[in-house]
Amino acid sequence: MVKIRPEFADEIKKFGGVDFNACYNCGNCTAVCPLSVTDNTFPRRLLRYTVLGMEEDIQASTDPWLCYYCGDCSSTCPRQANPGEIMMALRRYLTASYDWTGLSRKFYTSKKWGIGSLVLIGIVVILLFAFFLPFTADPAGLINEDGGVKINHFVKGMDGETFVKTIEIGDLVMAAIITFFLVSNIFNMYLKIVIRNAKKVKVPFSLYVKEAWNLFYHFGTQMRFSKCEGKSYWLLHWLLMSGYTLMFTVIVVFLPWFQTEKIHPIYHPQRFIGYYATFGILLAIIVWSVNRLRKSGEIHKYSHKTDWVFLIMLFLTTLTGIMLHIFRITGMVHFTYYTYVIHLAILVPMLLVEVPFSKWSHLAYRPLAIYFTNLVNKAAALKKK
Amino acid sequence: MTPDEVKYDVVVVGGGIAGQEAALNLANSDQQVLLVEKDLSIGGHMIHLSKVFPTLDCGACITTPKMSETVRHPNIRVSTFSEFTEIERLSDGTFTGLLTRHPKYVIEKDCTGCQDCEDACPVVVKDQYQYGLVGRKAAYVPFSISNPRVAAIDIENCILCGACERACPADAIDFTQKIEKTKVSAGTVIIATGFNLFDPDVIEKYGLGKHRNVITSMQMERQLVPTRPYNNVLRPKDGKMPDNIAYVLCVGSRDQTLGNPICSQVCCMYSAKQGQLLMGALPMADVTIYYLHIRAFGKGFEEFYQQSIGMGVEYVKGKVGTIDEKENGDLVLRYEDIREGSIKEATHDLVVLSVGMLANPEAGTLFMNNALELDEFGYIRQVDMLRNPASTNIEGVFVAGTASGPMDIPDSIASSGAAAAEALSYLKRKS
Amino acid sequence: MKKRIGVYICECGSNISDYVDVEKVRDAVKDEEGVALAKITMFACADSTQQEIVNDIKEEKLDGMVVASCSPKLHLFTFRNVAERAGMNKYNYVQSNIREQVSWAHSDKPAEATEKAIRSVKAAIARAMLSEALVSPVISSENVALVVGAGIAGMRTALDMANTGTKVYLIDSDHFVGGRTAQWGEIFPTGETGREVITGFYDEVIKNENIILHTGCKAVSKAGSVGNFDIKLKIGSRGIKMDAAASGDFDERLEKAIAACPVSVADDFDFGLTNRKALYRSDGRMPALPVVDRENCTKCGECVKICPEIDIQIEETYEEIKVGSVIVATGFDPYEPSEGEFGYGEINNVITLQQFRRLIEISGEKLTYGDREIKTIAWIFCVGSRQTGVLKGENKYCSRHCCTSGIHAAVLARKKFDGITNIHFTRGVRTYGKLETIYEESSVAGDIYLQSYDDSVPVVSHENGIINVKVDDILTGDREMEIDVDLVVLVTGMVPRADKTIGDIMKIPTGLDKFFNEVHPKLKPVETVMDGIFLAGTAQGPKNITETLNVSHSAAIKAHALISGGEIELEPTMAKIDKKLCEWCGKCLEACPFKSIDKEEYEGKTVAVVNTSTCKGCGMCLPPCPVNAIQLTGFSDREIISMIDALAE
Amino acid sequence: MSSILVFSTEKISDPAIDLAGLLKQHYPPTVYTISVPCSSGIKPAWIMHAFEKGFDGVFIAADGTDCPFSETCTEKTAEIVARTHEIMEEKGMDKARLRMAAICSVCSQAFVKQVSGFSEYLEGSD
Repeated sequence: MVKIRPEFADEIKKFGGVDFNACYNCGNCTAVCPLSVTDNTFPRRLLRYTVLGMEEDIQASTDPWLCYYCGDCSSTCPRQANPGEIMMALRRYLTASYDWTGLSRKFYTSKKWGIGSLVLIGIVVILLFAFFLPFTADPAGLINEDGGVKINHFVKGMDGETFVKTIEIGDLVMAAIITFFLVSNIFNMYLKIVIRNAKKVKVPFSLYVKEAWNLFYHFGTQMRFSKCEGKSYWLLHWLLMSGYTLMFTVIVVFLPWFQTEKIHPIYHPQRFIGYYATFGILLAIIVWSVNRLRKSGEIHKYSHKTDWVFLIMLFLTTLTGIMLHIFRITGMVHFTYYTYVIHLAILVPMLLVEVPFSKWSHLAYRPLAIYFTNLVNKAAALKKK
Repeated sequence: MTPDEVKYDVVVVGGGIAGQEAALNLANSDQQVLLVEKDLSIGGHMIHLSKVFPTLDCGACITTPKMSETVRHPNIRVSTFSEFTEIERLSDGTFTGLLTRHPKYVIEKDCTGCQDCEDACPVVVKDQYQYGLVGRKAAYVPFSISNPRVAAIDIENCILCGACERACPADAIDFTQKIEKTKVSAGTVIIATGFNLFDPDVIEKYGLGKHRNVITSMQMERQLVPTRPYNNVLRPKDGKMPDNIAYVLCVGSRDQTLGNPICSQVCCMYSAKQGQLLMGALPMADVTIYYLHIRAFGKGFEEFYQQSIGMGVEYVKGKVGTIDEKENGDLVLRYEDIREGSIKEATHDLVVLSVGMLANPEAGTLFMNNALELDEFGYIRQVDMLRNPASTNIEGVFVAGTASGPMDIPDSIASSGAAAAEALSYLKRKS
Repeated sequence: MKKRIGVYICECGSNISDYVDVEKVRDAVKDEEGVALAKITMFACADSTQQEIVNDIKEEKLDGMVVASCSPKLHLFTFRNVAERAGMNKYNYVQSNIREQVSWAHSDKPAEATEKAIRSVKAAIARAMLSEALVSPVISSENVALVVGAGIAGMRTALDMANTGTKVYLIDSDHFVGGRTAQWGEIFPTGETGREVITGFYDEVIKNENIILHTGCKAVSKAGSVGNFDIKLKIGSRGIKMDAAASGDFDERLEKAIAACPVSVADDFDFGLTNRKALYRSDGRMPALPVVDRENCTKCGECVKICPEIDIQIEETYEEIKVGSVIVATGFDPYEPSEGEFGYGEINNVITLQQFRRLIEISGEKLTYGDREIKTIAWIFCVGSRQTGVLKGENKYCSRHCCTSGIHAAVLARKKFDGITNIHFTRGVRTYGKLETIYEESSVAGDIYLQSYDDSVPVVSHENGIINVKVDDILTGDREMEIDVDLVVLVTGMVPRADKTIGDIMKIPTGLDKFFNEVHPKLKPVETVMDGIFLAGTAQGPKNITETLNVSHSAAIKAHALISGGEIELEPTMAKIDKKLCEWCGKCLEACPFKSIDKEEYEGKTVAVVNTSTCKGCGMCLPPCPVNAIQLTGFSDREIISMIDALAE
Repeated sequence: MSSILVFSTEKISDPAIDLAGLLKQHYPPTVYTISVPCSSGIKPAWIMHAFEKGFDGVFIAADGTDCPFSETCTEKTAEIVARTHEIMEEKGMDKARLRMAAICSVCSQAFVKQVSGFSEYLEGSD
């Protein structure tokens, strides 16, 4: 027996659900969806849960993560109830519901919290650097033999190695915070989906191991996305994802290798990786921003405020990154240093907020959802046998 | 008809069941009526139907006598293959308009409908009265129970070979006929221009035209009538007798993406009817109807729907998402079985798209000085639904039948009674 | 005896030929005595076939005609007209029903069906051989109509007929006009209120010189037939001297008199939500005069003391009228749920849709019922309709208007009051045609729809002041859903009026749904089997207001066409006395329900004679005659015997 | 198969028999119908003639209370049946070979039940 909670729908509207009440349950959306399968029928079922306020069922469901928003459901919906957008809203809602701190919900539903947190962390970053102001005064000795700025000689009296070490420690602290929140959220997700699953099955340990390859496969390729119509979308998304992941890994794990004084030749992997990532990320930002502004295609019809914050932050990060690079190789010392600070003041809050609490978290949730779905479905199949 | 002005009490535009009914009601009340039909025969959509719900009388058995009553009524003059346009309301509350008679290139009074011209004609084109299932000649009698049952030359496809002229025993073929235009004045005008069928070509995912065993309900209707083209129910691709037929409901209706959010009101019932008829025609066949909601609302409809269930018609709640063709011509329907909440794929060897009604845009183009107001769906707007449902925004112009919205036959007939009664009141008020 | 009969055997498309071997039938009858030609046609009723028959009659000099096709109820008149067009007396035409009573009835046994068809056609031929050329008597008709029921249907019909020159008696058993429509507030789709609409109609009715309106009036008996019905009206009294309203302070005194009335009864107008006095007037209802409810008045005289215009002693009067046609527009009753049906009568806050519609009319700022502010409303659809499966009841039909009406009421409630949540427990929403827009509007606004089939319906329960509704929702994979609500509205449908007297008096048959039945939904949609008696509005079956107006208009124009000419052609079927045999005993007069037998002197004896203007041709006088001196035209001994012979062959 | 002659009435029971066909409610094909205006106008002589000509049974599908002519229809039709029964008795015939029942204008099911049951009875008594 389930109690109907009509007020739940209002909450989902805050997460970006639009017009979903118009649904008359014809099932067209589910039938046209290339990803919907017998064991996981969506989006109508999830939309129905939303209308009726069946929160537990939604939280135990992986379906929103299995949807890659090709928009076929919305564009053919006879009542224009935007089933695709409800899946998007539910992804935001789920992100918030996995987050035990409650911050995610605040970031999503309150403008004050969303923007405030970013600004606050940005200020903290700037203040940390401000302690060393003014940065090394005499620019003359800070130019390399190849004409570039010595990036690691910010601070008077701190040698390059120590500087990189310091920043690296900062990086690792940030990574640890991110990891802590993300992993605990993931554990929460695991509890909701696998432990309290609707199919009431216990997943044997061997299955965890057997299905693990899926996790990596889907993380690396996002093959499910390509099942949606429009391969170019998959490619664009993949470019962004791979570029972003590469950069993240390089900065957090291989900073001394990446942030070198020496300016390597253009074909050097260090620069090559940077360019590849910049290209992928920038292309994606431009295409998506234009689409969102034009509201072209179902998936860009509705933009939640967090979608814009995300795009803008990513864009500013990339832009300051590019500027930093140009200033450095052209030997503009002060510009380089100040831009570096601004770059970090954007990058750090973006990562801290977006990765565990907001949009970026789908990087982890999507492949995990596929993994968990397989676990539950296969365990259920075993039980049936 | 002479080119001089001709006077009538009432001009009825449209000779379908609604127009005939309105004309007969007024003629029986001693009014002089001109009935204008743009097609070669009166009868509208109804004459092409097989049996009609919920009584299962054959459509022809109801319509043909009404058609002959109309044509023979001393107070009614019928003008087929004609248009009545440029209608103007005069200051005294009467109307004038232009009656345009297109040439059939056949002298109507001489033609006996023997069809010798048809045999002689070498041109074959798709037969619109059989909804393209078979062909017809360029010299042809529209359909076997047409009224008037006279031949016409389809001049657009005619190659002017003269074979029909030579074959005609009555010398009734006359290629010199011209368009005739007559100014007509009338006390009141009734618009009964009916509806257009939705064309499911625009729904790509259903593959009409691409998958040959996907047909429209009107094509099925033609396969079920006594005057049917194949004398059997066959699937078009290979002529096989189908034994597992699917009906897809709400094709073109209740769909915002197609610009028609309203329900067409008849598709559920005619599908239930065709299901019953198929059970009789192909006793071994399975019929499955995929529906959203069954709109069995009229007198005897619910009972009729229950009867179809009793006869073995299967009803599945869920809108069909896509239709794909297999190599052997069978079709795979993908849908969500709402009751079970699961996705299913079902294979059928014939799929019927139960197409809905759309407004006939013609109604809006008939008037000169006053624009006839239409509603948001393109139907003629009824301005006084709670007092005089047949009234339009132009005083003295009344609407009958599906020109004002989707309706079944009994509702059309009732609304024609309303149009006739309001027109009569209008005439009496003026006199 | 005729010699040249044309026989046409209709395939009716395939309706007949699928089961009856029509060629065999043709071969079996073509050499019968008197048969000049026997043909098979695909559609005998098609215009071209009709023309062919006309030509045959003329060219072959036929003097009799048989068409073996569908039921004569459909096409007897069609073929009689064909005969007339060809110059043959139409009563020389006989129709043999080989569709409804042969091919369809025996589609399971084609060989036997063919045999039955042969005999049936032979019987028809035998009858045609003996048929007489008759002249239909023409009677004069009163251009006067009686419209029973002054709701929206009755008023529409009355106005139409009056506007086209017919004198109309418009009667209603209630003391106020407007019927059900007057009870409703805002009406979908125009948003006008029922009261506005009815007041408009009433003003027109009062202004129209051709309409005589009697409220509190019933028809109590009917005699005569089409063109000349004799109807007796019983006109009840309002209990008010009619010129009362003229005096200046009448209103004031009346208010006091009403307050003084000690009687308080449930007000039907509000479906019992409120009470009224035995002396009452109804705000905004027409006519705007008060009424003494004679059934509940205790004749205490308190009111008369204050207001001497009130006369509780006035008796009802009777009036006899002669009318050409009767239009029955008596409307419907809302379905009254039985005790315990979805908690009705057992749980406090369970009411019907009609009560709810009154409730929103009489509510102020807040929507309250039973001292409880209403926020969450459960709407249970199809109550009293579509009673199949686990639902017990006789009403198998769909009530047509209730989905729209219920959803519209929910939308109104949401608009008019703050914070309303609507949960609809449906069995599949049937907002057909453009009415779909209200369904869409309500869902977009956030109304929640659940659906069940007839194998599992919503359950309303009540515990510690909490009303709970639950259902297995097929839209959520048959999961059991529940919600606590403040009010349950049973969306009740339409049932025929409980008061059946008008049907009994007018002899109108009812259909399977117990509503009055038309002859044929497409051919004779507002006509009853009783010539001259028509149906308008929901007396015929559930309809919304626009549909009601459509059929009311239709009934008006059909009745007008029938009686406005002043003459009506009758069937010539009548009793005929063989004066030679008759030995006046009076038994025929005794048997005749129309007293159409007179006495006459003939060759020195008293014999019976039939009054042809009042004889209806029922034949009731035939069997009692001890000397078999009476024959019925068209059903004479010779004809019947010859048919029996042919059938028994 | 036993043959039955049905006297139906034009306005009331004949529509019910039509309806039976419309709804494909089957009954024995040796049931034949002669339609008259009112069941209380059937002459016993006609019924007796049908027996003489070989009909096994005669069924009067009476108007009952729906009779458009008179509310006395039922009793008058019953009188006709009673009188015919007397004649049949005199001739030593089984009275049960004549039956009557009121069939309302939509009582197709009742009609089918009546004539089918009657037919079975007549078969059994052969």
